[in-house]
Amino acid sequence: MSGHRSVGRLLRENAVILLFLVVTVLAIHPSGLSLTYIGQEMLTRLGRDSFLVLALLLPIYAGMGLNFGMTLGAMAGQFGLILAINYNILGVYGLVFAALASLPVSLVMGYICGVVLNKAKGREMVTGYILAFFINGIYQFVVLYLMGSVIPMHNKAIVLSRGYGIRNTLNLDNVRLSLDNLLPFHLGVFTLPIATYLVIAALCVFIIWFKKTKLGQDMRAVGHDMHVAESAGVPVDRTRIIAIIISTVLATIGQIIFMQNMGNMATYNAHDQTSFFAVAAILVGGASVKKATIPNVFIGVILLHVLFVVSPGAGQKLFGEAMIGEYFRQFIGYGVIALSLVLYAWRTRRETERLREGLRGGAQGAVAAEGGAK
Amino acid sequence: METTDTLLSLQNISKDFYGNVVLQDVCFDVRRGEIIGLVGENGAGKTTLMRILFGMNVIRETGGYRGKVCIDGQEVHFQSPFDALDAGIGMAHQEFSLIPGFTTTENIVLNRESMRPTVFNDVFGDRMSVLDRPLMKQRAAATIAKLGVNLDPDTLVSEMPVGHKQFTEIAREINREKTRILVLDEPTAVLTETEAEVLIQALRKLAASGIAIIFISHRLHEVIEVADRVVVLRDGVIVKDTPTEGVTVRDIASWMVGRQVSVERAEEEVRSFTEDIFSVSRLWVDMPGETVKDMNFTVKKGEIFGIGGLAGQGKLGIPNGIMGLFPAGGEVRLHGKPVPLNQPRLALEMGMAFVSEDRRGVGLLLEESLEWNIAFTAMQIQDKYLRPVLGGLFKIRDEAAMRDLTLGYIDILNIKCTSPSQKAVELSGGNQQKICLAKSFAIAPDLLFVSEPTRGIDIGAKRLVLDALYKYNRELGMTIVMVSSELEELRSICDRVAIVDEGRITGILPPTAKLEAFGLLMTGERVSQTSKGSADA
Amino acid sequence: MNGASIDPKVKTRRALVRAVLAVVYLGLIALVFSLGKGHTIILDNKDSDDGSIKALESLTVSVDGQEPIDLSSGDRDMAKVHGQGHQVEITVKDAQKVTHQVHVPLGEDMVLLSLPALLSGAPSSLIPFVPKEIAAPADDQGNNNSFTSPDAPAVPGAPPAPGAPVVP
Amino acid sequence: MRSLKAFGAEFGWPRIIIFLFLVALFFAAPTVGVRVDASLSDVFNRFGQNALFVLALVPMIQSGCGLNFGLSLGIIAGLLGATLSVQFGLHGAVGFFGAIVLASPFAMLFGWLYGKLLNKVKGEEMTIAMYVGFASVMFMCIMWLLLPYSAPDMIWGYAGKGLRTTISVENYWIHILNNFGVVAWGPFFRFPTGEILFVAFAAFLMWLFLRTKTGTAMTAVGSNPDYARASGISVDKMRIISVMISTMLGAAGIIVYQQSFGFIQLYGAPLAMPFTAIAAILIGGASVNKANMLNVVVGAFLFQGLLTMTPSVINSALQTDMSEVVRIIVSNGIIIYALTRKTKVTK
Repeated sequence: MSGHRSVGRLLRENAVILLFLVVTVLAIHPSGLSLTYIGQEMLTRLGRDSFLVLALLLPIYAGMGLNFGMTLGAMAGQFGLILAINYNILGVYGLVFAALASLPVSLVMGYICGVVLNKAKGREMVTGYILAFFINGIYQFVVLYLMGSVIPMHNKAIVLSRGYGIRNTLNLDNVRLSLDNLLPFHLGVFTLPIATYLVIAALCVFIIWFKKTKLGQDMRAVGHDMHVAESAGVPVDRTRIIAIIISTVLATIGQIIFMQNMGNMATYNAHDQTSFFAVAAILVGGASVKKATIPNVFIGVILLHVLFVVSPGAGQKLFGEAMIGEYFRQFIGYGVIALSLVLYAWRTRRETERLREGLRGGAQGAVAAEGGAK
Repeated sequence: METTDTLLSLQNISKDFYGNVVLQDVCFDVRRGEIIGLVGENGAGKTTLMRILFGMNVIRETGGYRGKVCIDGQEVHFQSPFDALDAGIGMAHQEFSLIPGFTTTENIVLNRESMRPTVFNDVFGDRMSVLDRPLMKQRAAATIAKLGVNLDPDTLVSEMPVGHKQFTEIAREINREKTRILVLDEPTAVLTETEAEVLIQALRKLAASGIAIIFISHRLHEVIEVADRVVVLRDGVIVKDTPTEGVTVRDIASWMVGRQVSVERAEEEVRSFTEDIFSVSRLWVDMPGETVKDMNFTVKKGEIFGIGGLAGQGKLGIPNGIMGLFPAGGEVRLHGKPVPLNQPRLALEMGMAFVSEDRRGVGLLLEESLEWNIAFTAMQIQDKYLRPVLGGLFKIRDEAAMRDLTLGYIDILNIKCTSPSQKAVELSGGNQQKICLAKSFAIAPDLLFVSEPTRGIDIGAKRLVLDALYKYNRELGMTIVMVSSELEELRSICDRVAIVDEGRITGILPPTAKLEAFGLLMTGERVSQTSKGSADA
Repeated sequence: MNGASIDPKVKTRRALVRAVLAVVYLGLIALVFSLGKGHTIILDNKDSDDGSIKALESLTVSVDGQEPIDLSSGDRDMAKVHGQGHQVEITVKDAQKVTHQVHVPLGEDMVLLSLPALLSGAPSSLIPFVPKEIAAPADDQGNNNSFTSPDAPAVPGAPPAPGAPVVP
Repeated sequence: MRSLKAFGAEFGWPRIIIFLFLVALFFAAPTVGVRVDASLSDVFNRFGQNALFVLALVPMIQSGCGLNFGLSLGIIAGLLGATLSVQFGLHGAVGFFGAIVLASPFAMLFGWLYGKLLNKVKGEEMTIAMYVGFASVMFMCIMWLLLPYSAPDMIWGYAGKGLRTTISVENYWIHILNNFGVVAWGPFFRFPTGEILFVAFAAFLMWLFLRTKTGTAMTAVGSNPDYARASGISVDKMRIISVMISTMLGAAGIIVYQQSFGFIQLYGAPLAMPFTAIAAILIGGASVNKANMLNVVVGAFLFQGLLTMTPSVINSALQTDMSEVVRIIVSNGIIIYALTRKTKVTK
């Protein structure tokens, strides 16, 4: 571990996050947004997104990479919300109801996802991603065709005029901000969604505690080396499934929190980008496919969203096209994911290379020694 | 330690893989607190024996075994390694099964962690208990103490010297309250002299505490040093089972490699060659597990040059390095012209060919037809088996020519297959090996490297493969460098046999030399005699 | 390990705990439902159909301490509430405030509360109310573009057409 | 009975089911008043439109790079070619082939870079390819707005700059292939001879290529990289070649698609296309590391058939548009099926 190399390593390991900082800082000024505004946005978005991003942690611990399958959870959450709106249940009660109602669904979803991913070991990420599309099809089938025809809908106002299928955008007035404003709190010019923060804090505590449990330890073992864990008698597949189930359930709750903050829901598209934003966030926060921490989550959410907030303005200012900022943040999102996946894959290869180099060095050394002797 | 109560006894264990006998009527007992040194050449059956002992699946999948395994006098039938563990048998593997990201403690108590139940146990089951890390650390420390080595319970395995990994591995096995029998497969292979010393002390300590140890090793002086009794396996038969008092390394070596009946030398005439064709000097190869450190030798035109030695000593590294499959350096000359290293294509183009020891991994396109497997290299290197189409615009595969070629070799080497278009994966080991040979013959090399040509194929096929090599050498004057762990087959067809130990050639002998001579070179005793000859005096 | 061999006592206890938990789960849903269910109370100050009860000239009413509403005779207004039990405070001009408890049945979205009836303590002051026709807002197929033509298939993760805002 | 089972296991039940489903649709068509000939002509047309994309997947599957989720890169190159050809006001056959010619340098460049990248991340190709594809599409979205295109047919009228989301090739090279030697039969049936011929030709070239020395080496690389290396093949080079070919076919594919569809779709449009192509080849019986011409043709035909028939038949039967949902479920279902097969993960 000679000095300069470790510095270089440090830089390489945080390449993503550093790059991102630079871009963001550069974009802040042209956007022409006030820091207070950005600050308030951050406080809001921390509450809105953190829970979803935290849902990614366990599968990473279990060595299953980034759980693109979390979208399944998001869909379950929306299902619950639809029911809450349907029965016209107001406020926090509505949220709790949605969460409870969608629990069984997300458990099943999580189980399915876990089983499928176990069949695709080594390709979890791409499989999870496609699985999300697949389930999306089923979700649409249920919501767009069964609801109102097979599943009786109590509240006609949310059903399409053709008599079945839910409208494309749902108004969540009944539950809007009900959690964020549960414990209103003002700090100078800022308003903080304390209740939401408390829920998130609770989740963090849970995760920290969970890592101390036997199950958490098993997950780490499986994540580090499936075969060793297997040979030590850890039920690998089962553990992986559990990790995914928990992640899915968390995603469900996360989506509900997300939606209550947004205040209305694009019934058929809201979940499309859930995993995209969550994954981008955690990666921007400095996590990798194999390693992630709670700080990564919060750093990531803040960094990513500062950029998202400022980019349209910046785009407008720099190119005279607001859409450019719009596309730019999409580009950044996908780009970051691609980049850090590449860096990770590339780094692991480098790492093995390095180890072998060492071996070879030894060999050469021996040769040199012999040479000297001769 | 004069204890007589028998802990484990193996009675008339026999095992064959599809008619290929690897163990025959193996019997021996292990007593409480006794250290058994189990030695034998590669393929002598040590591994298989241990697999049987551990009830590994491979054994059942390949038709089980005959004979009895008894513990405390009762016969046992292990369905899985876990049963063996529960019965108190622990094994420390050659390649570590540790989790690098975990600490010593976590590895030692892996999946046997001490836990405190929580309220959630009743809801989600025992795995919701919280780890009791202090207690875990205590247990680990206790175990380490029992082993009598100094290991920090909190260092990550990934940051340990290899020796400590070995200790951790052993500690994990003896941490099981039940463990009474401990199997160590090549525990010292990766250790430095001093580490090995420490380990041996540790083992003595364990034995004293009543644990029986089966110590598998190639370092014979260590075996003599640590073991109470030495059991020598050869071709699946126990040729010797004797207390170590008064036994010398030389004795064991000769028992190990003693003449086998499987293959015998065709004719005793000694050929002499003049012209050098191939020379290697100061070659190093970075092949994991087979590192070549400083290799020097020359091969004469028309001879069969054998390279022997025990596993992991680097003999396999030689052809793999020269053919550019693993990073290598040094000076290699063919016909006096320097061979560019690390570039397989150029090596092939210079007229060398290589039959890899890793048949399924490197040697074959398992999912493709025999035609492909045999013709591919020739096609790529020498543009054979291509025909022009669209008025010479493209050149495409000449399926007909490939078929003829394949049929030719199927006939010459009498390869058993349904048709030339059969998939390689469907062939038996022996026939797959013949395909690999055919692939190399097809490019008519001046110099052919053959690595472990008979590994994992049955006696009959061995004979055929060796004959094929012999034939090509005699009839086409093809120079052959044959690398093998099986001394006898080297002696049966080679003109000279070099023995490799720890990445260097320890000596080159005529095939007719005395067995002990080979045995000693193999176990690197030439080195250790000078350094610490006391061991075997 | 892994709960493979646990003694039957523990087993039964766990079965019990889990059963209880299931019940709690259902109970919780029911509770949240009843507490959170939104109702619209239509407060009206009209003569009863049979004319037995006369509307009051003017009164002020407030439900669960919400913004007080003034109703003169023949007026009608409504209050949105959730849960079932509610406090209705009525102040008939220059008389002092009277407070009544009303209990809205769980199933009903809208109930009509006749204040005069309530004041006169008549039994049927609270009756279910069925709206004539809720004007259904027009469908908003707009954002749906991504899955209408197979030539531009929906791919979740695909960005919306230019102009449409993205989620965050 | 068990032979049927074996056949099913070997060919894959999902494929059989889809096939039977499609057949059923064709039989059901007349009963719900859908003209079979019209549908057939539609199927052929869409087959021609999409077959090249499916074909483009073959080289990378063969060379062990897996399913090319990054096909969008090729499509982008194609879009550049198409827009440039319109920009230069090229018409008719010149316009069409001009577009392909203009596209190919981009395709080669992108393919080369993309290939180099994939070589750095062996084993993780598919996930990374997908996101590289997405990212570059979004990047091009920005470019479409910024690049100095000026042909009035293409740019937003009001802004006077920036390309439109969809650009009609009506006055340039619409149906240039479809109408070449088109066979009309009755009022509804049109056989897009030119398009099909073009596809057939491309497929033939691919067939030929896979039999050349290089093509053989490529297949060997996919089948066992170590063997290939031991036989003196540069694995990385072969993989790059396969990626470049795939990318160039993607470019040509989108242009063929446009001349038939009549519009150049920019911005988000390329995002979805790799997925449909992948679903098609998998339905055709390909696996993650083996594919042949038969898989391409069968797959493209089955999948496009499905996409054509489900809307018309199901909708007129159930009086509702289920086609989209069916498409999503079928196409992604088949991809999942393929990904969860027991195949060795590429080294």
